[in-house]
Amino acid sequence: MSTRTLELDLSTPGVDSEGRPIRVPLGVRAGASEDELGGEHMLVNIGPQHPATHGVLRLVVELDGEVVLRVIPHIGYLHSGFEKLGEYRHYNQIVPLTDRTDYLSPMANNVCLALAVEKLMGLEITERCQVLRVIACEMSRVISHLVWLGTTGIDLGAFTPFLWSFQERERIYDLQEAWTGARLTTSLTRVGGMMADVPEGWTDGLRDYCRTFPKTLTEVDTMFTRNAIWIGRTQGVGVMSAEDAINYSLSGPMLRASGVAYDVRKDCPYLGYETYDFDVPVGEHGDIYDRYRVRLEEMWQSVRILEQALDRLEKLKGAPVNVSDPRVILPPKHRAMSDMEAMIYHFKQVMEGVSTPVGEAYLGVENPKGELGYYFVSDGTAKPVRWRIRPPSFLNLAALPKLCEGVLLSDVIAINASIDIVMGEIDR
Amino acid sequence: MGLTVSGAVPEGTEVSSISPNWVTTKLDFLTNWARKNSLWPMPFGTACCAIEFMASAASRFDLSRFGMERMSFSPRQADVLICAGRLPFKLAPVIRRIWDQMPQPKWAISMGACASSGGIFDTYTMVQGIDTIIPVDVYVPGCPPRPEGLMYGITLLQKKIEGETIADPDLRQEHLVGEHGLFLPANRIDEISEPFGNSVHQTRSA
Amino acid sequence: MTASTASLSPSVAALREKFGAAITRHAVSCGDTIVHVSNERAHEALAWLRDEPTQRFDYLTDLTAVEYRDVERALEVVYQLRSIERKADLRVKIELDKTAPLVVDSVVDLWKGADWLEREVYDMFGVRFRGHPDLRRILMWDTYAEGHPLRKDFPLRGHFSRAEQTRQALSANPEAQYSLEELSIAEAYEELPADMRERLRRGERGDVG
Amino acid sequence: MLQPYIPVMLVTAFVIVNAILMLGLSHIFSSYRRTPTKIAPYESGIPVLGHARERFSVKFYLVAMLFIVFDIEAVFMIPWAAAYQQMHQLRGVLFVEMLVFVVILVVGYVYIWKRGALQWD
Repeated sequence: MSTRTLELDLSTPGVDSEGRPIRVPLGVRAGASEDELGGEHMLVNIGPQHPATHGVLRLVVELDGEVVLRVIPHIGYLHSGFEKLGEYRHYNQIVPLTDRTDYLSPMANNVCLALAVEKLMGLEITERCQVLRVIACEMSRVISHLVWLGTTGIDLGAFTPFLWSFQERERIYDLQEAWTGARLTTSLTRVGGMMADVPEGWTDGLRDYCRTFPKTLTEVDTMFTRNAIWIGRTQGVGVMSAEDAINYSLSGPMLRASGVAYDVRKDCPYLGYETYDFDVPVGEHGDIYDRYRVRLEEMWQSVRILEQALDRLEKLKGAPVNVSDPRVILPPKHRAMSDMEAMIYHFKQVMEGVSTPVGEAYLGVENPKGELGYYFVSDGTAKPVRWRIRPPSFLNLAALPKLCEGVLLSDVIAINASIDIVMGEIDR
Repeated sequence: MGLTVSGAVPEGTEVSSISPNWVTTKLDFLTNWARKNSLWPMPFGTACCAIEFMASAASRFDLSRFGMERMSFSPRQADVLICAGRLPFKLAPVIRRIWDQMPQPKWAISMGACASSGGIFDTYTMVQGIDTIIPVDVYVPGCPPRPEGLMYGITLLQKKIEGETIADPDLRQEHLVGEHGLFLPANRIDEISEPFGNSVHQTRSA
Repeated sequence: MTASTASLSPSVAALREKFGAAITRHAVSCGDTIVHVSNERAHEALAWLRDEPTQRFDYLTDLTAVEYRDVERALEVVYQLRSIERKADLRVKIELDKTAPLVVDSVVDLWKGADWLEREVYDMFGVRFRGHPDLRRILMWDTYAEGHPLRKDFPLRGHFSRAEQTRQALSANPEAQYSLEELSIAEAYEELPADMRERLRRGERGDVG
Repeated sequence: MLQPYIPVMLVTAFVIVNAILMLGLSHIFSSYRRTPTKIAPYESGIPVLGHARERFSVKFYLVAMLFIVFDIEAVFMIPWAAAYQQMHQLRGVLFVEMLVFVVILVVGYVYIWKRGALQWD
């Protein structure tokens, strides 16, 4: 953080007695003596409207010539009041809100919400629904890493991987559209089940994808991994040690690239992840190159998980997707029309939503950006008292000032790209 | 360009000083043809619509068929400001400043329900439609609009550009923020931002 | 949820034995252990939880605040802790009386990740953190004068009319876009208009308090 | 007498007319509306603080000067190479002239290298 030597009191930070802001001595790099020929420091805005900020992030960079002394991020430019809106919604109405927070992996957010509410209610979901949710999570991981790959490539000057990755994303968008009807705002899950089962022939489309997608991965691998420019720009840049990574509460590829082998799917498994065999890539230097290698390897592992999940889906051909409890999930239409009790449940659910017992539950899920956590506090009514989103990229971005001290200005762009931020989730 | 603040021009007034003759119409055709087919977008991408905007700029829905693949992130070379995504109040002065810094002729596309009307975010922090901040030419509905929807919006804008003429100075007016700090009169903004649909009785939190 | 002792985390017993009265009560909800700590000794308990070799809660998963719908119930600051080697979770809560000023000790010296989390809790709930290096609003702009949005008494669409909110947003001047630190770095103090300098001198920065 | 220069004059005339046409037409049909915000500097949509005329450290100026010196050296070589190819009988003299020129510059290059002017940070 900004190495500040002056202790500012709480009420009027930074203003001295006669009112001029206190001239804060600068955290100049250790050893660089303030020679008299040195230039004054310049304040540059890498502002909300900028191609390299992946959304509306604003970095105020304090420059000495070309060397960055301090980066002060300003966020909140996309604050949309999600958590306030959540308190005015039933649980199933919050599902459409979740895919607008992290719009790069919408299905993973829907799954996380459903799991958190089911943990709050102590509900057991069916086997087929678990496999479908694993498929949704892993597909989201692939498309989220593809966007990261494309935009980081553009930031560091390689345009073609952007087109390759978006070509592959379109193929997954077709699968998502066939399943949920929407390319991006999927609203896939409901408390206790899914909005719909996968249509006919959908699994063949996904199997075909799993077969041909690795070809693009190898192309990107040959393009980047031993590319002298890529290595020159990323190795040894933005290094984060393991202890700092834990202390800064980083999560996901940022944490694993620094050598901490912590993955929520392995450490506190959910959705039956312990029964799938996949391994977790862990870097050792914690620089941008390791984050790239970790994310690339994670895409290979996701394809492996998808294949295993598809085999299980074949075995669970006719199994039910939704929980059979009518108080939670809308009963099937023919029963609702014929049987009186189902109609009452149907009516009660639509009008008053699903009410949850008093209590609170926090559930962390391994999202592509890191550990996404939903913390629900409920007072027995159908609308949560508090809906807290634990945003992984918010905490990963908080480490940016530490990573960018003393680097060159162009490295700030590379480090910011390597953190893989999505502003909808950071600003909520 | 954009909506003139004073509303509809009263009937019977002299619209433009130069009557359209052979020279101006041919010149109009030439400039409009050039402007229409080389619209350089300023992608003001904030949220989910920005991802759909990137998808429409990528190789499958290729925006360069309309001559729009040159994304200009600086307002100085931009022709059309595409606000792709929701606009919080903290970003309102930024979009206003960028719109003012774009040279004439300039147009604005409001992509997505959140940019056009605040969408599902009827909250304390969301601008209920960017037309209360900047003049907008084409509204593209959808959440997010499919790339085909955005392209339909772009073709509508191109038709609008075809109908323009150089002789009419009123088209290229700069609609600045008034001295009382608002772009539209206050009652007009309240009328536009009025909650509608099920947003009206959503404030029951228990 | 029945307070099944089976899933009660062993840390509760260790905490009770170490801090005694400071641990007001503990509970189990949906399988997670919750410990309520008194405000005075909270920082000490959290430091102990992090540094104690048997506990080693070295990862701060989340820091947030919860305000309940019934007015007399206290506002809670919630720390979600995790020990990475022991794969154990613990939720520590501090209850703050809403009538008294909401001030809590900052834990930025224990976990660096808490820096932005605390700024967000201050921005959204108005809870001040003693000892935080740079307590400013993080999501709303600095001169946001409508208060703290996530409080239950804050209406969903904000206090002012939409036109007033638009006017306030459009008239945001440099002082709302830059922090005091950046103003001093750019030596731009002379360029700011007189009324803004006056407001800066009085330290009144849109802080409804 | 002016016969060999006609093509050159034609090209210059075309260039001048073209430039005037483009600038003139775009000036006539452009609708430039000067407003205070439009002429303000653009910094990603945020009002700019401070001024751009900061004092820079001297190493940027040094690199610029060195570049100019060695760039002009390359510029002088081009006409020399063209002349060298056509002059068949004087090749030895031309070669020695350019050799002296290059050696003088190499001495300068070695000097600044040893003085560490090329050391960047």
